[in-house]
Amino acid sequence: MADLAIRQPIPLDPPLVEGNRTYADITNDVARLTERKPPRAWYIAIAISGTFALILLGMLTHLVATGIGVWGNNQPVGWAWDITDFVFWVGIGHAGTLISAILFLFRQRWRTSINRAAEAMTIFAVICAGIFPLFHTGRPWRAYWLFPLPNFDLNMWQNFRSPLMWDVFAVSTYFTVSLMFWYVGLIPDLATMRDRAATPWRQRIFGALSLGWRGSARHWNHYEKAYLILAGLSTPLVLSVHSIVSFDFAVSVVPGWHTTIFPPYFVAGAIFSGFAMVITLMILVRKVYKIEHLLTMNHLENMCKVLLATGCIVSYSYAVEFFTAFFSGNPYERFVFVNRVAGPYAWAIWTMFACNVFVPQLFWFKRFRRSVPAMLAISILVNVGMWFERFNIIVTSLHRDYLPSSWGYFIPTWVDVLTFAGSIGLFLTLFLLFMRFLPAVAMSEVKGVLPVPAKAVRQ
Amino acid sequence: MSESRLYGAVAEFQTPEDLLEAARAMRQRGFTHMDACTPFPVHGINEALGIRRSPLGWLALVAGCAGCAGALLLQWWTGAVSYPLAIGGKPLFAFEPSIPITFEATVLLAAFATVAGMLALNGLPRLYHPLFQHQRFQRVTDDAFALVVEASDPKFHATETPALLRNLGAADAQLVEEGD
Amino acid sequence: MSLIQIGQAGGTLTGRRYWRSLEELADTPNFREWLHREFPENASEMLESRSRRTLLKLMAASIGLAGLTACRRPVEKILPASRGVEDYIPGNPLYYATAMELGGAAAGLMVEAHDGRPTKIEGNPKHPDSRGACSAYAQASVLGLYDPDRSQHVARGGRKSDWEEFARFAKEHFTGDGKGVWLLSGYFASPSFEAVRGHFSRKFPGARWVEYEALGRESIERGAELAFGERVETHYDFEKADVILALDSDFLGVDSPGLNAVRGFARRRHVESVKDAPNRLYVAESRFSTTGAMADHRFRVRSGEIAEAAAELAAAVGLRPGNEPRRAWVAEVAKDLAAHRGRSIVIAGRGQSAEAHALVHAINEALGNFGQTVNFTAPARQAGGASLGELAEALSAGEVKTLVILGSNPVFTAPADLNFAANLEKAGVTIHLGLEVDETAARSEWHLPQAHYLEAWGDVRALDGTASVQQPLIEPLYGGRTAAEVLALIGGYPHERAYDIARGFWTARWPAAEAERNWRRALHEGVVEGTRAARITPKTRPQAWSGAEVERGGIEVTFYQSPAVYDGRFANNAWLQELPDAMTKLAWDNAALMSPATAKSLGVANGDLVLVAKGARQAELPAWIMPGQVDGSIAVALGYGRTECGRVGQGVGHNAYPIRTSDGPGFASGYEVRKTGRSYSLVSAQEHHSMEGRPLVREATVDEYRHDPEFAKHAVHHGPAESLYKNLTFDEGYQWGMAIDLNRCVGCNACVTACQAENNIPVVGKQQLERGREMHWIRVDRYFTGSEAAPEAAFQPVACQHCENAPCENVCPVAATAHSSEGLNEMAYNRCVGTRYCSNNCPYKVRRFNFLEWHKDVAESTRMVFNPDVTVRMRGVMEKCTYCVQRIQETKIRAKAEGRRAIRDGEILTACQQTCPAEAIVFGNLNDPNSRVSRLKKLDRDYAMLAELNVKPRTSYLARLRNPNPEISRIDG
Amino acid sequence: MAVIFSRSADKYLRLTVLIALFGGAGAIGLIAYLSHPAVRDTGYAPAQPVEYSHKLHAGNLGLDCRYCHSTVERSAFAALPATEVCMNCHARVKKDSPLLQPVRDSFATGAPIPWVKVHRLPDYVYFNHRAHVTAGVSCASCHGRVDQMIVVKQTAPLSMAWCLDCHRNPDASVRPAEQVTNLGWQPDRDAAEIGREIIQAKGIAPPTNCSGCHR
Repeated sequence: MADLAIRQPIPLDPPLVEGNRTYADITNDVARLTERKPPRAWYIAIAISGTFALILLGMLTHLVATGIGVWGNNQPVGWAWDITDFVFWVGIGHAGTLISAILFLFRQRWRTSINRAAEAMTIFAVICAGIFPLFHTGRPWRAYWLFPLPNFDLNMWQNFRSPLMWDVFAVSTYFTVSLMFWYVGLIPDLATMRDRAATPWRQRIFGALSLGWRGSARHWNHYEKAYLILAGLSTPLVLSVHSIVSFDFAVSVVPGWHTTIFPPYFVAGAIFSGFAMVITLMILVRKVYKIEHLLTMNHLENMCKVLLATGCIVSYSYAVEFFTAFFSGNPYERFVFVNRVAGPYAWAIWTMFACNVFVPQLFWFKRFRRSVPAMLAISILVNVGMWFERFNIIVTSLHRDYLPSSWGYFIPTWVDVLTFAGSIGLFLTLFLLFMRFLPAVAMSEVKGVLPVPAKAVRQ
Repeated sequence: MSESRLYGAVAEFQTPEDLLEAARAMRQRGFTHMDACTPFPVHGINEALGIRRSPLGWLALVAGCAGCAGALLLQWWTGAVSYPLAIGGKPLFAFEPSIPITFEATVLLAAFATVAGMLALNGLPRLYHPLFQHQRFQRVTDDAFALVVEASDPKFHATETPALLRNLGAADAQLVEEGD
Repeated sequence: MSLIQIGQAGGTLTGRRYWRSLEELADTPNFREWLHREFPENASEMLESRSRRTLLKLMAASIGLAGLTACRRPVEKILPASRGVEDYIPGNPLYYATAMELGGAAAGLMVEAHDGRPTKIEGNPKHPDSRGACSAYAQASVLGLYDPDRSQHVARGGRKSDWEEFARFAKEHFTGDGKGVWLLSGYFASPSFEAVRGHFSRKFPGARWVEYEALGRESIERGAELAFGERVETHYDFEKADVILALDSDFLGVDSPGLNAVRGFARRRHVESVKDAPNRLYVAESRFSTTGAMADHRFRVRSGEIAEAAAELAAAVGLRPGNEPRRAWVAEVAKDLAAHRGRSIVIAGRGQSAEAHALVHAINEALGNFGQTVNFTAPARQAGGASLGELAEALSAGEVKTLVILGSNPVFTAPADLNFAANLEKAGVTIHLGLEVDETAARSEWHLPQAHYLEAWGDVRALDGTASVQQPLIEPLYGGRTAAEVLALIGGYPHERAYDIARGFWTARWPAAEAERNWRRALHEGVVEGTRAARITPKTRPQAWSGAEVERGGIEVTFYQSPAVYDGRFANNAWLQELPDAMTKLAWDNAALMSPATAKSLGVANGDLVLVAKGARQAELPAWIMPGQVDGSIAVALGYGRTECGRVGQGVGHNAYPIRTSDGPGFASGYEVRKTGRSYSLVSAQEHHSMEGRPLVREATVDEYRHDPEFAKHAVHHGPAESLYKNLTFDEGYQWGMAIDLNRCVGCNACVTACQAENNIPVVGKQQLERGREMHWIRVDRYFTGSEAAPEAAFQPVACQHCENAPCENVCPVAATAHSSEGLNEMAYNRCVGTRYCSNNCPYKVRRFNFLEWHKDVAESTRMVFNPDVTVRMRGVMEKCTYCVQRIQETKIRAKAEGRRAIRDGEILTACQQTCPAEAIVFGNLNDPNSRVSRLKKLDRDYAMLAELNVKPRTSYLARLRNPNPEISRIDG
Repeated sequence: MAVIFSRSADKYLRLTVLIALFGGAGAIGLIAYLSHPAVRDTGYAPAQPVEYSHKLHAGNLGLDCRYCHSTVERSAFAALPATEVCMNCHARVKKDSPLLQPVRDSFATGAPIPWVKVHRLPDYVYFNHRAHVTAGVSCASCHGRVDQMIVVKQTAPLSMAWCLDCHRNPDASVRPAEQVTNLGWQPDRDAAEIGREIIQAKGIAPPTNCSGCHR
């Protein structure tokens, strides 16, 4: 069992870490990032993202103080940007755990360079996601009613048949498990940080955070087992979360929502968007921190392949969705799809098609898979497309459902826009803080896949 | 310090292969109270040191079953016993809509048990450990591979054991005290 | 003091058995004291303060004015009256009969009061015109009572004054024989007012009297005079008519002053089986009215050509020699009418000329309808006096020394050609009595606050002469007085108080021994016995009908009464402003309605501002494309664009009076319409008008129905509706359900307002409405079918359908919406966290979300209109129709307390049902096979909307039937 | 390497964790206890503007509850009596007592006596006295033995869960209508059995659905 991080000559070509690095080099390369002054770009970035995070705070305060009416939501569009943003962020939150867990189980060793940052991204994305269902409620101060807490006043319980309750359980479980997974993965590296710490405060903080890890064989024995179990648990979990998110829609009676293909479709979309976000961030991180040898072009190309594969699944799902609507013979269902491509929100679905279906096809060509600017552009476009996918599902289905008398149109307000922008700000702020203070690459894992050093050299 | 008891001897190796060799050799010589400290898990060290398989799997299984049963019980009791409400014309309790929450609770409890079990079995968190006194110990989280022979080992000897370790290829071997 | 409880009200006013006169109470010092404490003369200051609210709340023994939040144990006081008010039980509502006057006719009402404040208005079942039903105007009038923008004090020259000063002034000012004194009022069908007026005229023989209603009945009255040589009131009995031809008459809508037309018409649309024959309605009109929506054949005719068509019809029914009618439909309709001699009605609209009305009388006579479907009485109102034109002339000539305006607002409503505002400047002294400081008040020396009818004593006649006594439910909030009081004051009438005036008038007519008993009886019943006018049978005079001269030049403009703001007087009533027009679905606005073809030729789209001009007179109006409007004619509702008004109505909509002149009060031709290039935001509560081929409103012709009686059920083919689960069953005890007959609903919107009043439904305003956040629990969907040029329209009232397999319930995470054992889909506001998931999952989209704190800006005085039996919802929670669960619970509790185990069928009426003049809504127990609702649901026309979703709605619809004349190919030519 | 934490740090760490665990559990328990409606809401006994003793009037003198709270059978509200009800007797009895000065003042001036509300429900709860009293639920079920209270005190939590307890199992709380205001009523046989018979006879079905109380 303990052979997962085998330290044998790795018969991989090309190598996972470039430039003949030693163990100490790896430690240095990674740990240094948090130990010295960050590059100027970091300060600029956090100033901007921090501002947006504060804007998010302001928007949420305004929302709670005034009411949901500050958003553009209405009847019939009860959910709009709020839940679109929620699904968007939850989707992004899927790549991290997927890389950590599924690729781990599939022995994809190239994951080691990116899994730490991807997991962090997962957690921050889920934090951003969690904001929306909480604040989309009309009375967020009553949100604790969503948890089955004993209550002597009311003796009331939740309706566990509601997909929103499933969501509560799924998202909170996912967050908790991802956090534990991430933290467990961090412990050995935190110990490394502790042992490199130059100041008493760093020592104390990392000393406490690393929980006294000393890399003992007994530690590693239980640790690896735990990691394997967590990976095993996270794999179905990550699939269940977006399936359950899709149930919010699939279990309803709304035409355009009530579709059996949603669970796999949502999961594929989540991986698609998650990987796109990972690519975007990794490109920026390796550039800013100059760790191209750790996050190699091969890593990026692998991720581009995943993007292409999931993009094809997503495109296929779109096709199936349309076919199902057509084949069902259900006039309401058919109408929704006609309305999507030709109705007032047609621009949204065509944006989605362009970004999610057509653009990723460029990755069939190696040229694009190995071109950083191309990757950056495509990965950003994919996330734009994936946001519009959720917008299409939610708003376009709701705005024209059964009774034409109650059809309506949704127009976002500036609060909608700034809340979403603010959530991006929060996400980036958290990510930048993570980059600044925690080891962004799983050192112990990378060391495990290091090409055999001639002889470990020490100063 | 002078009154402190001896904790053991720490030998430092430069590669995992050296460590493994030394560990096997020590074990052949009958040393049993040994440990290795490495920057990443080293394949074969468990066999070399005689460490048994981790029982975490069973713990996760039990906790997962508890989560599963607990969630089902919660949904049945709240919906059908504590406050039955007619909702959507559906039965007060049914298996199908209970699946998602049951699944999530299963995973949650199993994961909790796994992490808590891992920490408990490893005796973590532990802020102080005698090995932390060792001058070069910080390298085991970087690029050094340490073999620890505890003083409690019946075959331990304060002078011979470090020498033996050096003979087995250790770049460095020192005694570590319990500390205060 | 002993109170006389005059027994129990019979039959239909179910559950409300103790309605007694207020008079006894009002005479007791304790009650007066209590009322004064509650609503002191100087209430205005207190009304805005917090103490007022606290006091009210506590007086109401803590029934909620407040929202959902509850703090931990704030110290709360209970203030019981020092001396008990006899027969007043805190928490129990009292019911009083009274009447509202509008346009010279009475609506008999039954008003519910909680703790001394009227909260809800119902029709008086004993009143001949209301018969328990009530219009949207009357429903909303209770809000008008509490309007904080009402005029609150006497003003002289713009400064605050008081009644004493006015009384001194009047005493000095009104001397001599009254020469130079002019009085202007609206229609007063009040016997006691007429007595005061008579006294005044005797005292000041030189005074001139003008009656002016912007939306008067002048052409109707003059038409009858032309036809018969005497003033008579015409009564149409639609219940007896098999064939009806409406000539530009919106008799099911704004052209009828009462509700009898709707009721009679709807009763003839009641079809239980294929054997029943519904009536047939032909409508020839320019504007697509609600009457047009009910038509079996609708002909689009410019209002200016209606008279010509009537003349052709007259010839076709053999009244006069004439050629074959030019209009093909006239011939066919004439045949149909002739085939139903004595069982048909031809009715002309209020906007048509007196000559046209006279001609229509002749046609009805020729069709043998007199004495059958068309009857006559003496008029309810003593008309007479000068015209507004004469007053304008006198003003212009400087002959008016004193102008007393009683309740009218001529500056706003007078025909444009009279230049009334400018002429008014030339009056010596102007005294204006009004509910609000309106355009006229702003130009008057004296302004006197008028008492709202709910705070005033008085009397008023229905069109058939039946008199009702108006009794106050509350002391005047702002010290207002009635027109009779003011006239009595300046005329030195023996009685000064409205109570004495009214009571004195009536008791003088009864033998002294019976006077007291009769008076109490009149108060209790809401009608004065034996006042109904006797039928007369007038004879038509030979008429010199010269044939109508039809103006065809330019664009025709028709002016119609707003179903919301009337002639402008309800502009400050938020309930009415927010009421979507039945046909256009526009709220908070009027518009220049034009056909798609007209719009195309003018090059305008919805919301484009157009300049409608004739000579120097012009008005800027937003265009709204209205399918079914006749080409080349524009319809515009009056009453919008008020400039001196309260906060609600100020500047809402566009004023069309500036292009309305004396010679064309109903319609006029020769207008030029130009695009201005600017646009304006019009808000429609319904953005899509086609059913998209979906089987929502199901309809068939009578022939199709006879061929396939269950056509409605056959409209949708779907597989068996199955569930994954064994569904819960609801078959014990009461099982509530509702049936709505689409064949009867005329789209009058009374249900919407009734629901608003009953259930404390907030007003959201135009901006929020535009965002799609209306709060009405019941809405009347209006769909167009057929071609854009000649569409048919159908109404469908939609409220919560109370599905047994409610999709909303499944998705609520906190179980805030769940089912009761009686089949109600319940919404516990205080549990709701506001995810809006239920609303998303409601196929009928009847759930309403409190996006903002709608009640935040509601004035403290307006809060008095809240129904204490219904929670006032806070922001962030969902709400929806409850089937008036507060009425259900109250009735159940009362039945239990009285030892009855079962509730009688019809004992619980939902607010929408109670007010519906068409009796289209029936609510009751589905578990009782003999209940009305059960019987209706067994009819073959019964269908459930979206039944294919297996949601099992408890509200079902009875499909609509159309009864076209097979001789006339489908609609219009 | 330098030792970051001393050997005793682990002792403190474990102690801290233990304290946090037990302290946390204890705090949750305490909060749960204090916020339990039976603890939080009962025992409220505010001082009243008039030192009116229910024990004296309802207990010793045996006045029926409905003499003063006359609307319980007719209205949702059990109204407080008008001052004139007090004066019916106190115009003659103890007519000079200084304790009754506020009552006499109120009667003379017409100003109401500002009684402090003891039993309070949120605005969204529609409790109906008439329904309960006519069904045979005694005043004592919710208000306790008011006839033994000198100062009225809230004895029942009046929480939704508490209401539901009775609505689900009403048997023991239903008594013959004539005994409703007899707060000290002792049934001669099993109260639940009597209750069951009355429930049968009157067809009482206490609602447990939302709109029973929330409208």
